[in-house]
Order: sequence, then C-alpha cells, then structure tokens
Amino acid sequence: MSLLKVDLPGLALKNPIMPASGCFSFGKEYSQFYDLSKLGSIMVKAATLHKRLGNDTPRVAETKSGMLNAIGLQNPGVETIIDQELPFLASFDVPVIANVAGSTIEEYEQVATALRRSNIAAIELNISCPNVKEGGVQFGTDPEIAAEVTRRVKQAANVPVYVKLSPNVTDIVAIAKAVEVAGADGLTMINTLTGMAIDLKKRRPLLNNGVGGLSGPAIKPVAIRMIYHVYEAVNIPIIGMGGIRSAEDVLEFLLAGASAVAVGTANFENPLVCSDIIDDLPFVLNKYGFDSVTDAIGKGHVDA
Amino acid sequence: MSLLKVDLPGLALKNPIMPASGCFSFGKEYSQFYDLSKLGSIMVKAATLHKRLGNDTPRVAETKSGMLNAIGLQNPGVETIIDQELPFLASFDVPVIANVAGSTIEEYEQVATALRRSNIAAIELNISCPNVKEGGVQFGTDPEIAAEVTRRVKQAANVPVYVKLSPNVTDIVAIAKAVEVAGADGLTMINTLTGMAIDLKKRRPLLNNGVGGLSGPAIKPVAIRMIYHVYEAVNIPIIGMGGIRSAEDVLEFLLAGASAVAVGTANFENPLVCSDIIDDLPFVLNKYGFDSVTDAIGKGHVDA
Amino acid sequence: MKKLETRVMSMEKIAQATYQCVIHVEIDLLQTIKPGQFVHIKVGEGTEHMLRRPISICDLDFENETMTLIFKVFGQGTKQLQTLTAGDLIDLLIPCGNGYPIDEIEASHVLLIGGGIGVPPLYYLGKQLVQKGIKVTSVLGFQSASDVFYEEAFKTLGDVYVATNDGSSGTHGFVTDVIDTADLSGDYYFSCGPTLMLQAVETKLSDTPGYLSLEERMGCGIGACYACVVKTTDGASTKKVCQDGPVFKASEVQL
Amino acid sequence: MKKLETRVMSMEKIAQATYQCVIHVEIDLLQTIKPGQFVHIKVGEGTEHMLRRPISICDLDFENETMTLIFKVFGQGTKQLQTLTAGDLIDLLIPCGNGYPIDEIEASHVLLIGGGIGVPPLYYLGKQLVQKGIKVTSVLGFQSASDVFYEEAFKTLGDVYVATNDGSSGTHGFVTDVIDTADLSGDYYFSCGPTLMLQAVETKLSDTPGYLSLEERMGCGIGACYACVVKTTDGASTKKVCQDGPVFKASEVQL
Ligand SMILES: Cc1cc2nc3c(=O)[nH]c(=O)nc-3n(C[C@H](O)[C@H](O)[C@H](O)COP(=O)(O)OP(=O)(O)OC[C@H]3O[C@@H](n4cnc5c(N)ncnc54)[C@H](O)[C@@H]3O)c2cc1C
Ligand SMILES: Cc1cc2nc3c(=O)[nH]c(=O)nc-3n(C[C@H](O)[C@H](O)[C@H](O)COP(=O)(O)OP(=O)(O)OC[C@H]3O[C@@H](n4cnc5c(N)ncnc54)[C@H](O)[C@@H]3O)c2cc1C
Ligand SMILES: Cc1cc2nc3c(=O)[nH]c(=O)nc-3n(C[C@H](O)[C@H](O)[C@H](O)COP(=O)(O)O)c2cc1C
Ligand SMILES: Cc1cc2nc3c(=O)[nH]c(=O)nc-3n(C[C@H](O)[C@H](O)[C@H](O)COP(=O)(O)O)c2cc1C
Ligand code: FES
Ligand code: FES
Repeated sequence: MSLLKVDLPGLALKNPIMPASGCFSFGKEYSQFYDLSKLGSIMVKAATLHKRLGNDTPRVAETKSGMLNAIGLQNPGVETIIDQELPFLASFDVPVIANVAGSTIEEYEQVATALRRSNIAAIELNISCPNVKEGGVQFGTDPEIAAEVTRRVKQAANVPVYVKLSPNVTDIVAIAKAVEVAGADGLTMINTLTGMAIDLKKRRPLLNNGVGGLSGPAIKPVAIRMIYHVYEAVNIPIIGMGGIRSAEDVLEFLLAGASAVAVGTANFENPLVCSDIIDDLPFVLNKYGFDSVTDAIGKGHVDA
Repeated sequence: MSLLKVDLPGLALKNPIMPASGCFSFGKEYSQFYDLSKLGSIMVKAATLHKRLGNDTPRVAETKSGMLNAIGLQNPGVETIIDQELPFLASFDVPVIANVAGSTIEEYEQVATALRRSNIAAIELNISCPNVKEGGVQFGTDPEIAAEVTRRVKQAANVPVYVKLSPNVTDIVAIAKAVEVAGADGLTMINTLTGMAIDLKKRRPLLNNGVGGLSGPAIKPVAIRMIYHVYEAVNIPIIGMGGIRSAEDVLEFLLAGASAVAVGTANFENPLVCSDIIDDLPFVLNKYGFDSVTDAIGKGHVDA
Repeated sequence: MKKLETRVMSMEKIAQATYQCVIHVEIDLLQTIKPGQFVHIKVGEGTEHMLRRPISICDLDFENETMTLIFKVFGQGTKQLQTLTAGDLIDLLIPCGNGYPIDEIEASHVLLIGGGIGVPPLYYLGKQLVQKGIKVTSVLGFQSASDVFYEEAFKTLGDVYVATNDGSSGTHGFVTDVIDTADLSGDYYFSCGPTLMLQAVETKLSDTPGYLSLEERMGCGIGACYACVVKTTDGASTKKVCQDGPVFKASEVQL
Repeated sequence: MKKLETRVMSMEKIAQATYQCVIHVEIDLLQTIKPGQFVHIKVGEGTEHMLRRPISICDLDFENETMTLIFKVFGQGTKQLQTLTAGDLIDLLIPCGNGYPIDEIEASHVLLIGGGIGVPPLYYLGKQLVQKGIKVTSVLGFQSASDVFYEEAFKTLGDVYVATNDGSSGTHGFVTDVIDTADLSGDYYFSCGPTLMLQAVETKLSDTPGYLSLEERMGCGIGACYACVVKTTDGASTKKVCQDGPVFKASEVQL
C-alpha cells in the first residue's frame, strides 16, 4: 500500500509502524504471531558495550492505563547482539534500528563503532533511559551533554542517528534543538516518564529498583504535547511513541508532527497490535480524509 | 476517629482528605452530596487579583485514566471570593485553604494581602498552573523565581503558605528545597502534567488552549515518585495529590511521604469520593497494619 | 441532584447508531425532573473513563417508574454505554441542569426545533406543553432517513415536519428551510441541536422569544469545575451549561 | 503459542476467594499443551489493565474440549476475571512457558508439593504421571481449611497430605512439616508455590532431584521484555520465567 510509505533518513519505510525498543526484544518471540516483514521497521532492545544483567526483580508493575518498568538495560552486549540476535532479523524484509545505550560517552561511541559491522539501517541513541543508576538519564536532561553524545556517536556511526528524548525535563524543545544542531538525523520521542508505585504490604517501592519508567496510554497526552512543540522547533523528522495502541492513536501522532511511530507497551496487551494497526491505518486515514501518511504529518498544527 | 487526625502548619485536620483546588469550586455544589464538615480541609479554586474569564472552550478532554483541562484560572477575583464565596464555607466545621495565583509576583502578593481579611486557614501558592499564557508556569520551573515568589507571599500572608509544585520540571527536588529555604510552611504536589490531545476531525488540538493539564489516575506514578524524592530532601510537610480515587491510593501517598492528600479529578467520576475515602480509610489502615495516619507517613521508604 | 445507581430496563436500537435506553427511577425522584434536564452517566467501572457523559432526559413514565434516554454512539463512551442491557447497573447524577422554564412562559403555540441528538429532550418538553394546553409544532432535522427517530411519537403532540440533509426523508435541507417553506411561527420556540443549527434558528426566528439547549464538553456536570462555560451576550461574564443551563434564553448567551 | 479469543464455559467458587474457570479450547490446541504451562490473560477490554495475568493450566478435558484454570482473587485483575460467566469471551495467550519435562525423567515415585495457588498446575501434571504408570504422592499446603481445594481430585491420583498454617485441616504447619512427619520421599519432586515454600522444599529435599515452578511479575509473557528473569545458580546469567520456565530444575536457578 503505497499510501502508507514514508521516507526517513536511512529508512525507506513501507509503513510508519514499528515496535518500540525494549518491548520487542530482537523480534523472535513476536515472529510466532505474524510475519515481521509486515512491519515498517523494528527498534530492537538497547545494546551496551558489555553484557548487563539488569536490575533485580520485580521489574514491572501495572499502573492505571500504563505500566512501570525497570529492566535496567539487560542485554548480552553489542558483539553478541550482532553475532547472535541480528542475523535472525536479516531474514525479514525490514530495516532494523539499533538502540544504543551506555554509562559514559565513550561507551556510546564504542557501541556505535561496533555496530558498523552490522547490517542495521539506523541507530536510536538512547540518552533517556531512566532505569540505570550510573548514567543514562543525565545525558538526556542537559542540552549540552545531549549534544555532545550526539556529536560523538554521529562520528562513530555509519548510519543515520535518531536521538531518543527523555520527557522528564523542563524544556524538551531546548534538548531537541541542541541535538539537531549536533547532527542528529532524527528524533524519537518520548521515552518513559519516571514514576513509582509503592507496595502497600511490603511498605517499599514495588519495583526493586525503586523508580521505573511509566509507559502506555496514560502518557499519550504528554507525548503528543512534546511532539507538537518539538515539531514546530526542529527540521528533522520525529518518530513518535507513547501509549499508541490503535490506528487512531497513530493518526493523532502524525497530526502532532511525527513522521512515523513506535508501539511499545501495547505489544504486551496484544502481541498482534502492530500488525492490526497496519491493517487498520488505511481505513482510518481515509475516514479522516487523508490520502496518505505523508499527507497527515503535522496537519494538527493550527497554522498547518 | 482520632486515628485519622493530622496536624500541619495552620491545619488541625480531623482527617487527611481534602478536595483539590479547581475541582471543587467553593464547595457549594458538593454540599448537595454530603456534609462538607466531614472533610479534613477544602482547597478552593484559584484566586487572582481581578476577575478572569478563563480560556475559550473546549476546556476539558478525556484521556485514558485521566483528563486534560485548560480552564485558565477563571475566577471572580479575590475580593468577590472573600465576600461572596468564602462565607458559605464558614458555616461548616472545616479549615479552608485558599489557592493563590497570579501573572506577576506583585499580583501574588496582592492576592495574599487581600486574603488577610478572610478566615482562611492556609494559602496554597499556585506557581504551577500550566494553563495561563502570561505567567503562572515559569514561576514553578525555576528554583530562584519560585523561592522569590514564596518569600514575597510569606511576607504578605498572615497564614501558613503551602507551595504547589509543578511536575513539569527536570529536578523537582531542587525547586522543593528552594521554596523550603524561602520559608514555605509546606508543599502541595503535584499539579498537572502538561499534555495535549488532538481532534482528528478538526485537525487541531482538542482544547481551545492547545495544551492542558493532565490529571487523574494516569499520573499517579509520577506523583508518587516526586513525593518520594522530595520527602527525602525537605523537612516541611507535603500534601500529596495526583490520581487519588480510593483509600488504598491515599495510603500509597502516605507511605511515599505525604502527610495529607487532595483529591481532584476523581470528584468528577464520583462526587462522593472524598466522603467514601474518609469512610474507608480506617479499614484500609487497619488492613495494612497501621494504627493511624501519622503512623503511615513516610513508611514506604526503604530506610524508614 | 443525587448520585444514583439503578438498573437498565431495556436498550434498543431505534435508528442508525441511535439507541433508546429505558432506566428504572423511583417515582419521588421522577417527580422532581423538569423537561430539558440531563443525567451525567459514568462509563464502565474502572478508571479508563474518568469523565461522565451528559445525556438529556427524553421521557418519563410515572406509572412504570422509568426514564427514557436516547443517544447516538459517537465515541468510546457512548459505544460502551450501548452495550448495557436489561438488568445491568448504571450510575447517574440525576437530575442535572435547569430545564425549560415552562411554568414561566405565556404561550398558545410553541415551536419545537430539534436537530439529531438534540431531538430527545424536546419530547418530554412537548408532552408537558400539550398537557398545559399549549399547541405544539415540531421540526426535526436529521442527516438522513436512516437517522430519523421519534417522528411518530412527536405526531401524538401535534404537527411534525422532518428535514434531512440529503432529502431522503421529509424536506431536503435544514430545519430552517422547513420554517421557511412551511411558514412556521409560534409565540415561543424551544430548540436543541448542533451549534450551527442553533445559530441559524436564532437568526431566522430573531423576532420570536426562544430558549436554546446548549452542548459543551463537561467535567463535573454539577457546576464545580468551570469546564462548560458559555459567554453571556455582553461578553462580560460566563454561564455554566451544566448548572445555569443547558437551557438558556436565546438572547442571553453567545453561540 | 497463539492469541486466542474463546468462551468461558463456567466460573465456580471452590474455596475462599478461589475460583475454578472452565474455558473452551479446541482439541488441536489442547493437544499441544504440556503440564506446567500457563495462559496469559487479558483483563477487561479497555486500557485500564495493560498487562495480562499469568494463570497456570490446571487441567485439560480432551473430550469436552475444555481447559480448567484455578485462581485466587488477589488484586484488581483477578477480581475482574472472576466476574466472567458462561458465554463471556476471554482473551488468552496460550500455551505459554515450557512445562514439566515428564518425558525426560525416569522415576517410579514422584512427590507433588504445592502451596496455595501453586497447587493447580500440579493436578494435570499428576494425571499425566499416573498415566505413565508413575506413583504420585501429593502434599498440598494451604493457609486454612477454608482455602483447601482439589483434595478429592488429588486423591484419585494417589496419597494426599494436606497441611494448613493454622491447623484447621490436615497437618498443622507447612508442607515441609508433612514431609518430615510422614517421612515422605520419592525419586523426583515437582513443586509449585510461594518462594518461601520453594526454598524450604529445596533445602529439605536437597538430595532428591526436583523441578520448581516459579512466579515472577510479567510484562509480555512470551520472552520479549525481560521483566520476569531469575538468576541462574552461578549468578552469571538469567533465565526468563515466562519462556525458559516457569518450570526449572531446582539446581538451575537462585530462589
Ligand atoms: C447537556 C447535554 C445533553 C446531551 N444530550 C444528549 C442526548 O440526549 N443524546 C445524545 O446522543 N447525546 C447527547 N449529548 C452529547 C453527548 O454527551 C456526547 O455525544 C457524548 O458525551 C459523547 O461521548 P463519547 O464517549 O461517545 O465520545 P468521546 O469523543 O469518546 O468523548 C470524549 C469526551 O468528550 C465529550 N464529548 C464528546 N462530544 C461531546 C458533545 N457533543 N457534547 C458534550 N461532550 C462531548 C464526552 O463527554 C467525553 O468527555 C448531550 C450533551 C450535553 C452537553
Ligand atoms: C507462571 C505463573 C502462574 C501462575 N498461576 C496461577 C494460578 O494458577 N492461580 C492463581 O491464582 N495465580 C497464579 N499466578 C499468580 C497470578 O498471576 C497473580 O495472582 C495475578 O497476576 C494477580 O493479579 P491481580 O490483578 O489480581 O493482582 P494485582 O496486584 O492487581 O496485579 C498487578 C500486577 O502484578 C502482577 N502480579 C501480582 N501478583 C503476582 C504474582 N504472584 N505473580 C505474578 N504476577 C503478579 C499482576 O500480573 C499484574 O501485572 C501465577 C503466576 C505466574 C507467574
Ligand atoms: C519493558 C520496557 C522496556 C523498555 N526498554 C527500552 C530500551 O531498552 N531502550 C529504549 O530506548 N526504550 C525502552 N523502553 C521505552 C519504549 O521504547 C518507549 O519509548 C516507551 O515505552 C513509550 O512507548 P509506549 O507507551 O508505547 O510503551 C522500554 C519500555 C518498556 C515498557
Ligand atoms: C478541572 C481542573 C481544574 C483545576 N484548577 C486548579 C486550580 O485552579 N489551581 C490549582 O492549583 N490546581 C488546579 N488543578 C489541579 C488539581 O488541583 C490537582 O493538582 C491535579 O488535578 C492532580 O490531582 P488529581 O489527579 O486528583 O486531579 C485543577 C485540576 C482540574 C482537573
Ligand atoms: S461541567 Fe463542571 S462546571 Fe459544568
Ligand atoms: S514477561 Fe516479558 S520476558 Fe518474561
């Protein structure tokens, strides 16, 4: 369906739908449910330089229309990911976006460098993971540091770099502009809001890590607001996410200014959600009078 | 029930439950449903120096497990509030907390000064309303300005001042500490998260104002996280709010570190919610092994 | 006003996406309800829908102690309400708002002008007017023939003119076209429907005193949150649709 | 594994806050299910509950094409599941996890040791073991007499010992007390229940090879989110309860 096509740096997407990083592992499990070639792209789980075991459990908690997670970047390390996880995805006709994380700027660089020998289509630079104590989140809350990480990873990488923004900031537009100037090819937003739930019986935070990242429909209005404002301030494309679970939600993100979207938490509710949305999207575009996905991007702006 | 009692600066509360500002007007409407004397306190609608008509409609939108509002501080002005709204509440046995708003530091001062001739028990200093274009929100996002407003209103007021914090910041602990140093007697948190919803048919933000404040159960994890962290950093009491709709929710806020709580959005779902929670709270405290409200405050902290 | 948990007696589709819901309400409460008032309905039991949905009261039956609502499935809330069936519980704030001031007006012939989901509240109003000996003429506007409902019911009150946007039933056009072509007039008019229709009606009948029932997105539904305001004609103050309305004198508010 | 929307056949209270739910599942799918596997259930239709709930498969009936689940009402999700009745739709991921490796073990006498909501998965396991000609002895622990369920059902498989914490039924104490007092032993044990119980069982039966079924809070339930990990005995890596488990060799994982 050519009406669903979107062209973004490094990503010739057959449709704007992709699973969000951390919610789809490296695809194998979901390939039981549908053909992954159907997807616009796949954002795979975060990679760090070395293997990480992540946080102690409990790592997830349900909240109203959302959930908290504190996985803690568990992953087998970038080399193992390249050798053992990505080859499986190569058998599908779908561009892969690698999620790069780290505790230091050097680690980010090293992971991006390691990925040069893989066949990924783009990098998602995760400067916004709230669940790692040593680093991670600071990179996403200071415009200058965010810009510096972006610059260094851009130099190390051989594919376009999308910077993933944290919503836990006073002024997300300032960060977006800073990473644009530093060379980001695109933005992905939003990562999770920092939240907490308390176990009434145990009298302590429910997640072992204390805080966790809030995701799901609960945060959609925050995501829409931030994308709306960032869209007006930058000239690079935005991949939007935060609470999407239907084709109507996708259209709302497109109108706010996203050029494509990612679906995270909703995969847990319905493992077929991405496939279902791809099926529904042409009808929803049509219902609201849009000829194509590109026709809808940014059209929710009052002056659009 | 003495187990529900809490003593806070200016507020000898018979129980820790009060309606949140802006969700209860000046009480009259809810007095049809139950005796307002039952409440611990009442946080009345924001007062500015002069009458304000607020934003154009639509002013509210439903979101998943929450809602957006952009009322825009509509109110008849502080003098009219003192003369025509507060006398009704005087007939109940309940301390009233006035919500003070403004576009300039001078306006905040003037409103606080005007309130000297009223019989309120405390002031809630609203430096965090996201729905007023001229001012409001900046006061809540910069620690120095927040401290300055607090200092000036403390000087003008003849009752304890609780500062209402905005969650739309990178570091809420810094703001909390700054207003504590500036003389705040307590904190109330959180105000709404800034959000947006887009009308797919009209292709523009659903609220006439564009952005609005996100409230309701959706934001509870963010409120709990912020209260938890602020509690560890300050020595003044916190009145917690954000998504409360049951006595279990109240206990979660107490464990996080709130000394009392306010209920906002849930009043719209169930106009009797505050009354119901007050009835349920003794049983819930008992179920989870607490002798009293004060026994539970802060007990969710790992080192408590 | 009170919060009432009561039972649905029946749910029936009466036109395209349009449902008639009959609800048990005790006689004492029924007797306090005025035409034009509405109920504010909780959708589902959990937190997904934190805001209630306002629906006008369409009819009362004192003998069977029931109230009738008619609503169109529009979004997620009404879609969920429609799944209720006989015996299910429903949670209402009842009655909300002020209603039509039928005891305050002197009239011998009244026009009822309703559009789409603005039609239901006019039905109980018409019944009350007829009972007071006032002649009633109804003008009902719909999108299309498949949307038309209660035409026969209104015929029991007096003359009925139907208009549809696509001409598939009655006059082709808007309710104002009917007023023109049938040359209708009355001492008073009562109207409820989409804002564009109300504006057209107000302009067309500017010489006739009238009352409009307005819609606005609501929070509390009881006057406490200032969500549902409408500006007064002078622009200097506002009225709350949920508490001061939904019925306003046409001259009183800005549409 | 697949996502299945199917019908509830019955919902019955069988002990204090404990419900038995029978669900229609077609024969082809039933035949793929191994004892110890679980289903991951969607709660309600809307967004309020974004995470599914894992519930062990307790029994299969090939003739009637049904599957039995037994669950305790614990929080909001199970409370809502309990309201389902015959004919209602239920949305499952089925089957999840690996199950007990009954074809890989050589044994003539097996101990089944279950605690509370850990009892259900042992039932279908026991049936399968008996069918393979293996002797089965069951030790079932509950809080109190009012929590006991399936005692009779397990008696059809072999000897049954019940322990309750308050002594109101069977032995006063824990399942490990029964193992002591009745001097029970087997070639293998299979256990499912609260972590504290599993630890006690593992310690008590450290000389017997055993399999444990673990619980952990889950996100996806299919191995994609890393929510439900458990550390391997050497501490150097993790296993996913939802995918590599819920059944693990007792020596394999840290409790
Ligand atoms: C006083 C009054 C009386 C009404 N009487 C009737 C009636 O008798 N029959 C009928 O079919 N409809 C009536 N409506 C309109 C009805 O309330 C909306 O169609 C309904 O709320 C839509 O809810 P939803 O969940 O289906 O739509 P959604 O779009 O999912 O609703 C989201 C939110 O928007 C609000 N909303 C959406 N559309 C409207 C609207 N047109 N007016 C007010 N709020 C809206 C909802 O209440 C909810 O808060 C009345 C509205 C008002 C204000
Ligand atoms: C593999 C497996 C098999 C299970 N089999 C059964 C069974 O056969 N019968 C039975 O009664 N219970 C079983 N449980 C436990 C059951 O999943 C929980 O009791 C249930 O999820 C609680 O949900 P709730 O909504 O009532 O509680 P809430 O506290 O409202 O749930 C909130 C969140 O916490 C999770 N959660 C809470 N308690 C547990 C727990 N003990 N284990 C895992 N997640 C939890 C929920 O899944 C949900 O995501 C099993 C758990 C696992 C992991
Ligand atoms: C369990 C879980 C794990 C996640 N892991 C990652 C991750 O490794 N890297 C990352 O950039 N984002 C991660 N995220 C954030 C998501 O990619 C996404 O930005 C966020 O969840 C908002 O989208 P949603 O509401 O659709 O889930 C994770 C989210 C969840 C729920
Ligand atoms: C309709 C509405 C109006 C509000 N008006 C005010 C206000 O005037 N002043 C203020 O400080 N907070 C105002 N708030 C914020 C609430 O007091 C409260 O901080 C917030 O809604 C979070 O609590 P809740 O989730 O229980 O609603 C308003 C909230 C709503 C929903
Ligand atoms: S809906 Fe709250 S004032 Fe009208
Ligand atoms: S629940 Fe997602 S990996 Fe186990």
